[in-house]
This record gives sequence, C-alpha cells and structure tokens, in this order.
Amino acid sequence: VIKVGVTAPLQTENGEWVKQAVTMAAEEINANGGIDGEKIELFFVDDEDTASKMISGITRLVTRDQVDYLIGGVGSGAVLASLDTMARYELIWLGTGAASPDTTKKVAENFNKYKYYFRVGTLDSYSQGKSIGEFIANYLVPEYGIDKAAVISLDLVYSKQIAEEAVRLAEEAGVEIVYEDYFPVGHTDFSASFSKAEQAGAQVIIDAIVTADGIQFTKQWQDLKVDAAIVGAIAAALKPEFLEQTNGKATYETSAYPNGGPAPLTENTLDWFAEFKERFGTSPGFIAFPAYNALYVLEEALESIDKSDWDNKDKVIAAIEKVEFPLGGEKGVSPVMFTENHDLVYGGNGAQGIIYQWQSDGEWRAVWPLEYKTGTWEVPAWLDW
Amino acid sequence: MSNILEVKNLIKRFGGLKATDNITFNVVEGERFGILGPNGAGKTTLFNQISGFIKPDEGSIIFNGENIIGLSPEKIANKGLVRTFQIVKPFKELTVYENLKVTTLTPKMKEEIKSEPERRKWIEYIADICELKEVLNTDSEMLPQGYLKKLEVAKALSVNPKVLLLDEPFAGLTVSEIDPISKVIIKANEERETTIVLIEHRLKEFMALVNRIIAIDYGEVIAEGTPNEIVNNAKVIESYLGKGGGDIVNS
Amino acid sequence: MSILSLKEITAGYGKAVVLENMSLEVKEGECHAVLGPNGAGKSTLLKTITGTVVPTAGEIQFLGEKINGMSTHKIARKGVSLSPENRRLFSDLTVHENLTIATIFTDETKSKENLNFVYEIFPRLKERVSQKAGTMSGGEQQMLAVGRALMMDPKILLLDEPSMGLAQIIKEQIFNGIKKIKETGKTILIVEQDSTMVMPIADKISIFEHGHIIFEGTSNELKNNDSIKSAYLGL
Amino acid sequence: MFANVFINGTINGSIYALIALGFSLTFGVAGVVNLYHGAYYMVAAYMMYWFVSIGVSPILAALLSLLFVAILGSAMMKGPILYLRKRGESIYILIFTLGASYFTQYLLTLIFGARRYSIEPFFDTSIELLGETIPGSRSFAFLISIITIIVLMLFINKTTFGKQILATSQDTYAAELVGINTSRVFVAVAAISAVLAGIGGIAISPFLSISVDMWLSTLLKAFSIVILGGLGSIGGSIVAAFIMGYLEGFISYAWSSSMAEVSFLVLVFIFLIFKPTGIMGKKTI
Amino acid sequence: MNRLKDIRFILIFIGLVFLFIFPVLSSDFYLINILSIAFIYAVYAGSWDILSGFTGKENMGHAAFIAIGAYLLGFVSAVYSIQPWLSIPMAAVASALFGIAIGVPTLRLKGPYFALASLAVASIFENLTISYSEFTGGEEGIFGIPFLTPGPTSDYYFMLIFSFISILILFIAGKSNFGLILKSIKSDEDAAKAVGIKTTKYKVTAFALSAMFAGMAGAVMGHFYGYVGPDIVYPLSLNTLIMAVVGGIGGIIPAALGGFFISLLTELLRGLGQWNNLIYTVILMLSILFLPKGAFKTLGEFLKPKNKKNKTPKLRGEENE
Ligand SMILES: Nc1ncnc2c1ncn2[C@@H]1O[C@H](COP(=O)(O)OP(=O)(O)OP(=O)(O)O)[C@@H](O)[C@H]1O
Ligand SMILES: Nc1ncnc2c1ncn2[C@@H]1O[C@H](COP(=O)(O)OP(=O)(O)OP(=O)(O)O)[C@@H](O)[C@H]1O
Ligand SMILES: [Mg+2]
Ligand SMILES: [Mg+2]
Repeated sequence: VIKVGVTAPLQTENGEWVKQAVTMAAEEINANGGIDGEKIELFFVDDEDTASKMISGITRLVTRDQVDYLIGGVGSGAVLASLDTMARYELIWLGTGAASPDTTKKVAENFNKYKYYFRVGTLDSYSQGKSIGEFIANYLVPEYGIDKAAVISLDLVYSKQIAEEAVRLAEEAGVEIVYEDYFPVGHTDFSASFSKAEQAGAQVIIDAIVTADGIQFTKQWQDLKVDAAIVGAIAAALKPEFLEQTNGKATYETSAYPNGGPAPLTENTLDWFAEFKERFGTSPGFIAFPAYNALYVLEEALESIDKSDWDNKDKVIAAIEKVEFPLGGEKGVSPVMFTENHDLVYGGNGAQGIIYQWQSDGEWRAVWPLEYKTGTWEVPAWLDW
Repeated sequence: MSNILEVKNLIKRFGGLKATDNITFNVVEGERFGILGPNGAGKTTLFNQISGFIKPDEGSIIFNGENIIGLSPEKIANKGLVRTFQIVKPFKELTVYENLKVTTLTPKMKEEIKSEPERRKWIEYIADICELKEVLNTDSEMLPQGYLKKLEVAKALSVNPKVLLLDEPFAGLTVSEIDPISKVIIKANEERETTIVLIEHRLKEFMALVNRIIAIDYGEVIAEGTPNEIVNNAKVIESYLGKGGGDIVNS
Repeated sequence: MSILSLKEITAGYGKAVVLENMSLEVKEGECHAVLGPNGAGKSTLLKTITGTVVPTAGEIQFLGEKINGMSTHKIARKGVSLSPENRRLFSDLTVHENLTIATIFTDETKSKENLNFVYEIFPRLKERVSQKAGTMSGGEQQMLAVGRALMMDPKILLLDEPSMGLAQIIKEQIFNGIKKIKETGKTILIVEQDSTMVMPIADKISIFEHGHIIFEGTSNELKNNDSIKSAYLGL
Repeated sequence: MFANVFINGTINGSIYALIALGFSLTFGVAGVVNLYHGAYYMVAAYMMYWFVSIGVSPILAALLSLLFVAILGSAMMKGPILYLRKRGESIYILIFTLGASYFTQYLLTLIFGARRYSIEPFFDTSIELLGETIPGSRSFAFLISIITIIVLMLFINKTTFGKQILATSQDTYAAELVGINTSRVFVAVAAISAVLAGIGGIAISPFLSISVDMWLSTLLKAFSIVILGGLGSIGGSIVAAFIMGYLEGFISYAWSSSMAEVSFLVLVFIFLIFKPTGIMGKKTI
Repeated sequence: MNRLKDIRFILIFIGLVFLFIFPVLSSDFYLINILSIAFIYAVYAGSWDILSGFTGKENMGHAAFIAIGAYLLGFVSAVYSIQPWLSIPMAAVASALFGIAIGVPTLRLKGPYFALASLAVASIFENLTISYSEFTGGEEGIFGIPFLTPGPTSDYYFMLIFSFISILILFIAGKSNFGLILKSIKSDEDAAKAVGIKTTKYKVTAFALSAMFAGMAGAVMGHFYGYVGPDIVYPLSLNTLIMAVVGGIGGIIPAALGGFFISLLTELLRGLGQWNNLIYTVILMLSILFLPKGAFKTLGEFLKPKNKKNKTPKLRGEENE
C-alpha cells in the first residue's frame, strides 16, 4: 500500500473540500487497481489551520502512521511554519492551499532542504492578483474606459498581496487608484469606505476578501447601490451557495477563481464538477481542485518510474517535476505544470485565473479570459457607464 | 515631654458633609490618648487621614516633627505611625504566624530584624503578649472574632510602632475578652514606650485605659480633658452619653 | 399567646457558631426588647428569624407554623418584617418608591392606610416624598427603614438597632414613632444597645451575650438586678 | 462625512446598545459577569435560520427562537451561575460561562457545520436620508433595537415586576426583606438579557451572516461597552454603545477601517485607567 | 527530611525522573513533540499564576506577555538570525519591561475591570500584529526562525530543563516572603499598606515576573516551531487562564500541572475529530463545577501530609468558663 497523510482544518469548509476531493480521487484510483498495483491508504489529521497543530500532526503522520506522502495545507502561516518539519522528515508534500509566494520561494532559496514541497494549488496570491489586474487592464479599460479605481480589501497579508498585484497591473493600464482602505476580519459596516470611494470618483472597487466577510461586504455593496463595480477576489463568492448566503444580493459581484471552477479547463473539469456536487451535495470549492489533482499527480509520477525507485526521494521528486496536466488536456481537473521551484506555471498551457460574475439572471458565469467565457460581463444596472 | 503627633485644623469633606471639621489636637509622646464620639462623628475618618489613607482637604499633620500630609500609608507606617481597622482586616488566606511574618517584612522591620531566628523570636514574642500562641498555625480565616481582634492589634504591634492608632479594638467583644487586649495595650505603652491613640465606645474600659480624651461630634472637637472632665462635660453628655450618662463612668 | 417562638436554635456563619441552643418567645401584642453588646449575635438572631441565616438545629415557629428553612421573601410575605441593621434602603429610589415597593404583595386599601400612618408618625418623611433615599440624613433614613418595614403590614415588626449612629434628639423622635406603632397593638421585637431608649417602651427584655440569653424579665425586674446591670449593660 | 458617520454610527450604536444592555442588566441586578451573553445572540440567529428553513413563518420563527434563548438564559442562571455565585470568586463564573460559550460553538459546528448562513430581511426597502442610503435591513434593525430598548425601560420603570428588578439591583438583601423573590428576579433578568441579545442576533443576521464564531467579537464589544459605561449602569451602557458606534464610523472614515476597533479598545483602556467606574461613575440600573 | 514524607514531592520527583529518561525509553517523536510543548504550557500557566493567582488580578490577556517575547525574537531573528542563547535573555528583559509598563497603569484595577483591561491589551496587540504585517508577517507570521537545537530529542531536553528551572523559580518565589506578601495584598491591600508594605512595588514585581517567564516561554516556543504567528500566540490568553484555573491557582505547581496535562489532553483528544473540542469544554465546565479549587490543588491537598496539626481554636463560649 501507499500511505498518504492529509492535513487540513477538517472542521472548516476548506478542510471538508480537501477531505472530500482526496477521498474521491483515492477511491477512483483504488477502483482502477491502485498505483502500480498498490492501493492508496489515507490518514487524516485536523490541523485547525494553526502551525502548532499542523506540526504535531505531521510528526504524528510520519512517526506513528508512517505515511509516505503528504497532501493538504490551507493557511499559509501554518504551512510555512511546517516546512521545516517536512524537511526534517524528508516528506514529499503536495500542497493544496497556502497561497503565499513564500512557500516556493523557500524551495528556490534552499532547494536541497525544501525540494519536497510542491504547489499543486492554489495559485499564489500574486498570480491571483494578476488575473484580476489583467481583467481590468485588458477588458474593463478598453471596453468601458475605466480610469479610476479604489481598493477596499481585507487587512491580511494574503489579501493585500492579491490587491497590490491587481493594482500594479491596473495602474500600468492607466487606471488611477483614488482611495485605499483595509478592514479587519469581522468588520461589519463598510458604508464609510464605500462612501469615500464614491466621493473619490472610483468606477471600480478592487477587493480581495479571503474570509467569509466577503458575504456582508457584497450584501452591503448591493444594498447601498454603490457607484462603482466590485471586482476582485471574494473567496465566499466562488461557490453556488453564495447567492443564498447573500439573500440573492450577489448580482454583479465579480471574482477571480484561482485555477478552477465550472469552466472547461481540462476535458474532465465540468463532468467532475457535476459529479462532485452530486456525491457531496455541495459544489467543490477552489481548494478541492488541487486536492483532487494531487493524488493523480502522484499516480502519474510514480507510474513513470520503476517501482524499486519509489524509496528514492530524489527520483520521485524528479518524476513529479515532470508531471504535466496541460490546459485543455485530458488529465486532471485543472492545469498543473511545475516550475523548477515547484511552483505552478501560470498562464499559457499552465494554471489559469478565471474571472466569474454573478449575473442578473442569478447565474454564475465565467466572463474572462474570453476563451472560456460562458457569459458576457454585465455592468451593474444602477451604474451608467 | 514633647508632642509626637500634632493635628491642626484638619478638614475633610465628603460632598456636602464635613466628616472632620477643623479638628486640632496634640498627642504627647508616651501617653494613652482617647478619642470619643457618637457613631458617624468622624473618628475613623480622622484616623484615615492621619494614616494616609485619605488626603485631608485642609490642615496639617505633624508626626515626630515632620509633616506627613501627602505621604502614602506605607511610608507613614514605616516611619512608625501604625493603625488598626475598626472592621478587622486579617490576611485571610494566611495563618496567624504568616500574618505576623508579613508585617515584619516591611522596610522598617527589615532594618530592625536582621536574621530569620531573630524574626521568629520577635513573632513569638508578639504572639505571646497578644495571647495568640495557641493559634499560630491556624488559618486566620477560621479564627473567631475575639482572636481576630487580637490579631489586628498584634499585626500593628509587630511593626514596633512609635504611635499606635487603635480603632475600636473592643467592639464585638465580651468583658472577659476585652481584658487581655487592654493588658496588651498597657504593656505596649509601658514596656515598649508606644504612644497609644484609642477610639472606643466601650466607655468603662476606655475610661480606665486613657489619660486624656478629646470628644468629637459632627466632625468637630467639642471637648478635651481628662476622663473625669469629659464625663462631666455638658456638651459630651448631651451629644454622646445621654441623660445620666456620666454615672456610667463615675459609678 | 406566643406569635413567634424559637426553640433551641443553633446558627452561625460557616464554622463560626453565633447562636447556641437559644430559645425565645415573643407574645402577641408585646414589645419585646433584646439587649446586648456589640457582636453578641443580636443581628444574627433577627437574620435567623427572617431566613437569611439558616439555623443548623432547632425550630422557629411563627403563628404555629415552622418557618425555618423558608426563604427570606416567603417569611416576609407571611408577615415578618425587618428593619435591618444599616437600614439597607434602596438608595437611588425616592422615599415614596421605597415605601410603595414594600406594598407589592399587600392589599391596596391597607397599604393606603399604612402609608398615612407612616407619614403620621414620621412627618419628616412626608416632607421629602420625592427625595432619593441615599441623599437623606441618617435619622431620616432610619425613619424610612422603619416605615418601609411597616408598609409590609407585618404581623410582627423586627427592628435592628434603630438608634444606631443617631444624635439624641433624633433617637427620641424615632422612639416616639415606635411607641406609636406599639400603641396600635402591633407585636414588636426590637434589638438595641441603647438600654435607656428601649427600657421605657419594652414590655419584656432579654439580655443576650454570645448567643445565650442570660436574663429575661420586665424592665422593672432588670432595674432591680444590679449584677446584670453593671456587668452587661454598663449601667 | 458628518451624515455618514452620524447615520451609521446611530444605527450601529443602537444595535450595540441592545446587545450590551442585557449584559449590563445581568451585572447590575445579579452582580454576575456573564460571558455566555454572546452565545444567546448566536443561538437565536441559528434557531431563527433553522425554523425558517423548515418552513416556519418568520414572525413565528423569531418568537420561537427568542423563547428558546429565554429558556436557555434562565437555565444558565438558575443552574450553574447561581450555584457558582453562591460559592463566590467571580473568576469561576467568568471561566465557566466562557467555556460554555465555546461548548455552544462546537456543538453548533457539529450540527450546522462551519459554513455561513443568512436570513432573509424582514424589510428591504432602502431609505434616503441626508444624502445617505440606508439599507432596509439596517433601518429595521435600528427600529427594533430602539423599540426594544424603550420597551425595556418602560418595563423596568413602570411595571411592578420592573420595580422588583430595580429593588433587587439596589440591594438584594433588602429586596428579599420586602418580600421579593430575588432568585426569581435573577432568573427573569437572565431570560430578559438573553432575549435582548437574541433580538440583536436575529436583527443583524439579514445583513451580516450567521456563523459559529459570531459570539466572541460581539461579546468583547458588549463587555467593553459595559465597562466603559460603568458596570451595571444601563444609561452608561447606552451612552457607551453610541460612543462606540460613532467612534468606529469616524475612524473608518477619517483614518482606516482596520484602526476602528483598536481605537475603541485603546479608548476603553485609557478610560479604565483614569476612571475605572465608567462614564456614569456610580452603579444605577 | 520532612520533604521525604511528603508524597506530593515524591510523586513529582518520580514524574521528573520519568520525563528525564523518557526519550531513552521511547523513540516516538510524536510523543516527544507533544511533551515538549506541554512543558512550555506548564510555564505559561505557572507564570499566569504568579500574577493572577497570587494577587487576584484575573489576567485574561496573558498572550500579550507571550507575544512580546515571541515576536521580539521573531522580528530580530528574521533580520539577524539570532540564536536561542541570546534571544531568550532578550525576550526576558523585554517582557519584564513590558510587564512593568502594563502593571503600573493597571495597578488599581480589580475583578472584571482588570480582566477587561488585560483582554483589551491582548486584543490591541492582536489587531496591531495583523495590521502591521511589515514587521510581524500579519496572519502568516514570521517563519524561518532558527531551531532551538538540532533535533527533537535535544529540543525535548532543552524545554524540559527550561520549564523545570522556570517553574522552580516561580515556585520558590511563591513560597518565599515575596509570595507571602503578594498573598497578603490579595487578601487585603489596605491592611498590607497599613503595616508598611510597599504594595505597588510588589504588584509591579509580580507583573514583571509573570511577563518575563511568559515572554521567555514564548521565545522558546518560537524557536521550537521555527515560527511565530497569531494562530499560535493569541489563543493562549484564554487557554492559559483555563489551564491554570482548572489546575488550581495560588500555588504555581497545580497551575503548571494544569498547563502540562491539559495541553497533553487536547493533543490526545485530536483523534476524536469533531468531538474533541466538545469533550474538552465539557471537562472544563465539569471541573469548575465539581472541583472548585482546581484538579491538582484538590489532589495536592488530599495527599498533603497530615502531621502538621492545625489547631482549631476554641469558641468563645467555651472559653468563658
Ligand atoms: N469615603 C466616604 N465617602 C463619603 N462619606 C464618608 C466616607 N467615609 C465616611 N463618610 C461619612 O463621614 C462621616 C464620619 O464617618 P466615620 O466613619 O469617620 O465615623 P466614626 O466616628 O468612625 O463612626 P463609628 O463610631 O460608627 O465608627 C459619616 O457620616 C460617614 O457616612
Ligand atoms: N456575614 C457574617 N459572616 C461571618 N461572621 C459574621 C457575619 N455577620 C456577623 N458575623 C459574626 O457573628 C457575630 C455576631 O454578629 P451580629 O451582627 O449578630 O452581632 P450584633 O449583636 O448584632 O452586634 P452589633 O451590635 O455590632 O450590631 C460577630 O462575631 C460577627 O463578627
Ligand atoms: Mg469608626
Ligand atoms: Mg447588629
């Protein structure tokens, strides 16, 4: 058997997605006879998204359960803190979350020590910000002549990095940032920020809200009919329940989906999306995509080398580095290709950021890049652009 | 003999109420001085001011030739002016021995006691004269009222004060319980040359103990004199002793 | 006929026993005084009757019914009303409110009568109906405390040191009031230190020390008992 | 700027006041710092969501949810809190009620999962005032809060039972002496407090969202408000709640949203140091 | 000596011997890992106790003290790669100073007022940590801190010895005249002042001591994980309080045992998935209701040698005859 450990905050929605997606993939692989005849056995630990629990959890997986590989990790802080424990045990880790660019930066800085880590997902924060920036620069600016934008975003490093990169690209396209405000987790009243953004003449508000605070943010934006469109990354908006969670006030909200979502990214994406929903009753979240892909990456890598080499970490690592699930291909549910630092290749045939919008008919559609669009971006009805 | 404590024109207001209204008196070194007055007359408030717990609005307090107004209670105590409380304040979580030990850990006593055996001896001496020996290892929480009153006096005595302010040490005690405390007070005064200032309502024992008295009513000094002069003072009789009150002491 | 009787009551606080095996009878219509020094347990006696302190042994009967173990408010509603030590007024409420709050559980017409009666015996309260209780002088507060206890229309009125902390003149006013209450035939149990005030109005006197009754009799009997007088009353 | 800060500060302040009031009332009457207060707010919101989701009409659902938290509140008071209160040492009440709050959070996670829920607004027509748009759900929450506060004040000041509450808060012992069953008053006050928090929870959930950790930040806000206002002082709590509403609005507007909460905490801290008894000073319910 | 008759000391001694030889007996790194961290929790709870248990100020923001040590270490080591032998003393000094800075203004506060003030300080810290991410790494924290020692077993011994010495110092402080004075202040501050105790000095010292050990333990924890972040620091405010109270306050060792065992318990309960937190809170509530003095204090009193007779004084009534 191949023992695979899974670390995730199992009591949160993200953790549940990881568990569901990995379980699904393992069952499929085992039903097909396993990897080179070896069945996959999964071991879960609940890391509560804290460094201390993740570290002792990984220690337990390695020393007690004797796992061969690790999948998972959601928050960047905990994952970054655990990398040294990973290195200590030379444990190959297919990461599913941790959007901080620092994880793969560590691999780059000290390859020999940290080479065990791979970003199977999600996009790092800069790439996420890039997809938003590109949408503004390459679509909103030419189509609508946008020239003023505001930033109202969560006061967390992860969110700030997304917003900063989006801002950088928007500014390059000639958009002026007229107002910036960062709010803490659990903020309840955004009226002051919206009002100031309006006064400053912003046409677009760039947001990056990775916590559930995006729900009340969107509700209040809609309620106040704020004089600017919201475009950015609201994690809560990336699943169908968002409409109900906002009491239907999700319309016109526009968010980037990091390398996933119900768009034809690979030949499997849409079918898998439907199957997942049917099996678990909820659609897969963005973290389910890499969690599902991870086992298939492992399968592909192990099958590409001799079974006798499975104990040779360097050979396995080299094999994983070679794995390619290209855009539009037949493997995986979203594109996966690694850079030499074990980061995801962004753009081209590699990982994608897709912009989705909740549209006036209540449907959730991909609107950018235009190749994948399932709908056309709509200007909020109360704006006269 | 010289005045060890001089209180001049002391005024303290609580809102509209003058709790002490221009109180002036002197205490002579080595004497046993008494303060008399009905409930609420301002006696405890006077002690609170002398011991630094309340800052007077006006007036001066000279202790041992030094103005002590504005000094903190602990500074005043370390100069040798120590008070007890009307409502006893034992250190509840501690045993009697520990209660007395704490009081010897003050800056003043650290100078007077140099070693642990010396400290032990001193505590035992205090416990001995205050008749607390048999309860030394008892948690003070469990002590009955009589012992608590003794402990209150013992704590103050164990810092070897020059002047000891006692706020109603007999309240709540029976005649037989008052006696030992009276003796302690006399002993402290005669053997250790501690000046005593005493507030008490238990007239008989009070009059027997003190050499000189001031009587206070509504925050003002209404009379000053020897016990005999006080019980025959018309004002004191009217405001405090009541009709025929003088007999109480005279008889 | 005795309205209230304590039979061999033992009571105290935690480990400290304050009342030991003590018995006491209060006869209907009498003014019964309990004298004793500070800390003798006089207040504890009243607290035990009103259910605040629960006796560890013995029985308390009120109108033939066992009341020990009942909660304070139940005993109060049965007609045992206490004007407590330190007055314990509702200091942010007005005089009027302090008085009417005690009538929540009594009959309305009776309450009106009682209110008039309280104002009659303590006219100073009437002048100050809307003053906050906390801002009044000690004497007025004491009148209010007695008045509040009366407003419950009690069958027995318990008074805990009504003269405490008061000037002579005020004491006299209060005791005049108490005398008028007594004249209506109300049973009174009064606890005092000031024997000169209480002796003239008491039908019966118990002297109390450390949880024991060491003397019981009329004022006259007490006056003639020199040993008690000097040892315990300082007279 | 003035209109924005004023209008939103007033709305938020009224909701804060509603939630802090019960906390203050419990302290004022029973002398208990009940850290379970935030849980009433959360439980009411979840019950509301659940009743509506099984098809109960919103009004009935709200009433049933409030009834549920009222029972929960009285049970907490009657059982553990009064027991611990008798035993003394306030720290045990503090920790017990805190532990109970976490227990409730984990229990709800087990039942409802970690996801967020929302309730449909009762009223959803925006209003324009002084050039500011006020969403219907917020003006509704404001109205409900103000009405509840007024009703509570009338209840306390005008009814016999209110008099009993007042008397108990002034002096529990004296209240017993005049025949008031103070244990019953405590339990009733606990139920009222729970209902106040519950109304808050139901009123805000249309525009915020329901989650298993919503109790903690609310509790901390209520705690700070009540201390700033003076523990046990209802008037003080109301004033402090509005100060918080306006201050947060002002800081968000003039400086940065991320500094709004910190600024309030710093204010509370400074106030505590210089005037530990709060705005109103003395305890008056 | 008397100590030898005291079964409590014998048990603690046996426990310590066991802990010292444990890595020799077992190479279960998971257990070694969770034991190591349990040692640090013991110091957190013990350092909480020297302030709150001894002076009665219920600190609900102990994490602020821990954060000072941990973040100071994190910040300097991110820049200068400071090693434990230097960073731990630095944390000690900085935290002690910070303890004094918090202690002086809050001296007068008691009960819920102090509880809120301390809670507010910790919340302010937490907010600033998140907002000023340039220095603190925000929610991602600071990583790449040098490890305590090269391996898990040496980490284990480092932390065992560190916590043993810390708790011993705190215990001796509590047993000494200093602790006696703190307890007298807790009982009645006015009475202590009246005999001349400089209460301010002692209270501020208690703050400094409490903060110092909390800060050092925070720094050790940072080196152990190689990481400092809000997720591991700020929940400690309430966890420490709970551990100390459930263990038993006012004696250092019961509180420290509370920290040690509850930390182990939460780790061992993880196997129960969703139920673990529920069970943890139920245990907490039950122990407060039924073990009012705290689990280990109750146990300690049960095991206490009974030879020291506590004479109960006679009641006054008997004495009169
Ligand atoms: N801190 C305070 N604030 C307001 N008023 C006070 C304060 N302390 C004392 N008083 C008032 O000052 C007056 C004098 O009180 P004090 O305690 O000094 O009297 P006393 O002579 O000691 O009486 P007793 O014999 O009953 O002890 C009283 O009216 C009292 O209510
Ligand atoms: N709540 C209490 N807890 C513990 N002991 C108490 C309590 N109340 C009173 N005592 C003690 O019980 C004894 C009797 O007190 P009590 O108040 O009944 O005396 P009293 O005769 O009314 O005295 P006073 O004339 O001072 O009012 C005293 O020793 C007192 O210290
Ligand atoms: Mg006095
Ligand atoms: Mg009394």
